[in-house]
Amino acid sequence: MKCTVKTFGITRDITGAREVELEVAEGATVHEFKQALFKQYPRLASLTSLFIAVNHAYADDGQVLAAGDEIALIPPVAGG
Amino acid sequence: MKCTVKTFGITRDITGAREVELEVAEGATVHEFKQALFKQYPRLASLTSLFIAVNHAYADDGQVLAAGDEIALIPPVAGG
Amino acid sequence: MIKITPKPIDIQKVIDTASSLGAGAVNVFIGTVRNTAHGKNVLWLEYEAYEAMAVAEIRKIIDEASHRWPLLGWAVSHRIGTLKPGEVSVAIAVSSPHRKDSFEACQFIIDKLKEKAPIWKKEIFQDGEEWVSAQPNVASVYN
Amino acid sequence: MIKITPKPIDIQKVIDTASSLGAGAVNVFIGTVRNTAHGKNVLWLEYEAYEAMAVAEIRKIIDEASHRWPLLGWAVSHRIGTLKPGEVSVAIAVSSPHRKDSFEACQFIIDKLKEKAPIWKKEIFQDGEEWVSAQPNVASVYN
Repeated sequence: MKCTVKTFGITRDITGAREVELEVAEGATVHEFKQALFKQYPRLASLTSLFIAVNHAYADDGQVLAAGDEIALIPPVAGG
Repeated sequence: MKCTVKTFGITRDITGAREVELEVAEGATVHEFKQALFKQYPRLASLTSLFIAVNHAYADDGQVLAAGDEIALIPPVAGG
Repeated sequence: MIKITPKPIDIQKVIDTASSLGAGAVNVFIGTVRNTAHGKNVLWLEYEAYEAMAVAEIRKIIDEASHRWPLLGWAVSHRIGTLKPGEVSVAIAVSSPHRKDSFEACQFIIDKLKEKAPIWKKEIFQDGEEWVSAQPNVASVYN
Repeated sequence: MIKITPKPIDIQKVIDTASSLGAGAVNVFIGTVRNTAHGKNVLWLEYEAYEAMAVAEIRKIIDEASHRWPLLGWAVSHRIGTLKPGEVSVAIAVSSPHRKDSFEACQFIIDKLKEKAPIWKKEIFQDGEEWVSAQPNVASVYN
């Protein structure tokens, strides 16, 4: 399935876009999603950390993605 | 010597005045001052605490009073 | 800035006075009049201060806080006179490069101010009034 | 009130929103832009947020704080966009009956917000720029 992925902070600079598209298998986990992501954008693997948000919440590696999920890349946060 | 003593809070209610006069010996200590004070105003002895301020600072019982010192009664404080 | 004032406290001014371009953090403590005490409705409070000594004691507290934490700015304003529930009785602001210091220093200052500053308050209830903390085991002195 | 806004933060409004007639204490944390980082002058910062998720994460933090401390009111406002040194990036206010709880809860909220809220900042220096904390052992990425 095709995921539309929001990017923020340094992940937007690395990918060069506010949203990128990534092809993963139906029923892929967040872990599998990240593997596909790092293959497409190797520089993302060099970040201090990279979390995946699904529907506005932090997702565990084991969470299964569904079509229509709002997916976002969360590089190290620095609010405040 | 005659001391002029400022009163605050409940000590003003007890003494009934913003300033009271108290006669103590030349070279009297704060401890001796308090004894004379309690004799003149016994209800002051019932307070939770009573500190004496001399020239805008808390005074120890052993501090010697001098003519012209600014003396004040400091009942339990409750600022903030 | 150390201020004892009968006028309403301008909190933004307290904050601005404490702020600094080198600071990443400002912590502000605001004391407000509660509408109840000892389970009774508070109509209003009367605050009074021994002003010259209060300023001197607060200055000592600030000096001690400045030695213990890397403060870049600070301000303390304490109101006196008649205050209704909800009104601000005290505002303290401190700034520091990092936030932990600002929290610790601000808490130290209000704790010490309450312990040392010669300021008093009388609670006025429907059925009486009481100088707060003045007498042991007396719920309301002037009932 | 949880607000992510490109406009200057109205601190008095944050405080008023958090205040309560039953509260004796309001603690306020204000984050401000420092004029230096890594020993270099900061020209300005660019803040950005994943807004819907930031609001959701801050709400979880407030819920947890409300369970741990007896809060009577609270407000969080975080600014995004371009901020110069001295400007306010975040303001958090909480009120509680007694002061210790207000300090602890406010510190908890800012600590967790910095850990969890999806908000990023880029420091702009004379000679480069850097997304804060994004990469290990990289002093400035885009020199």
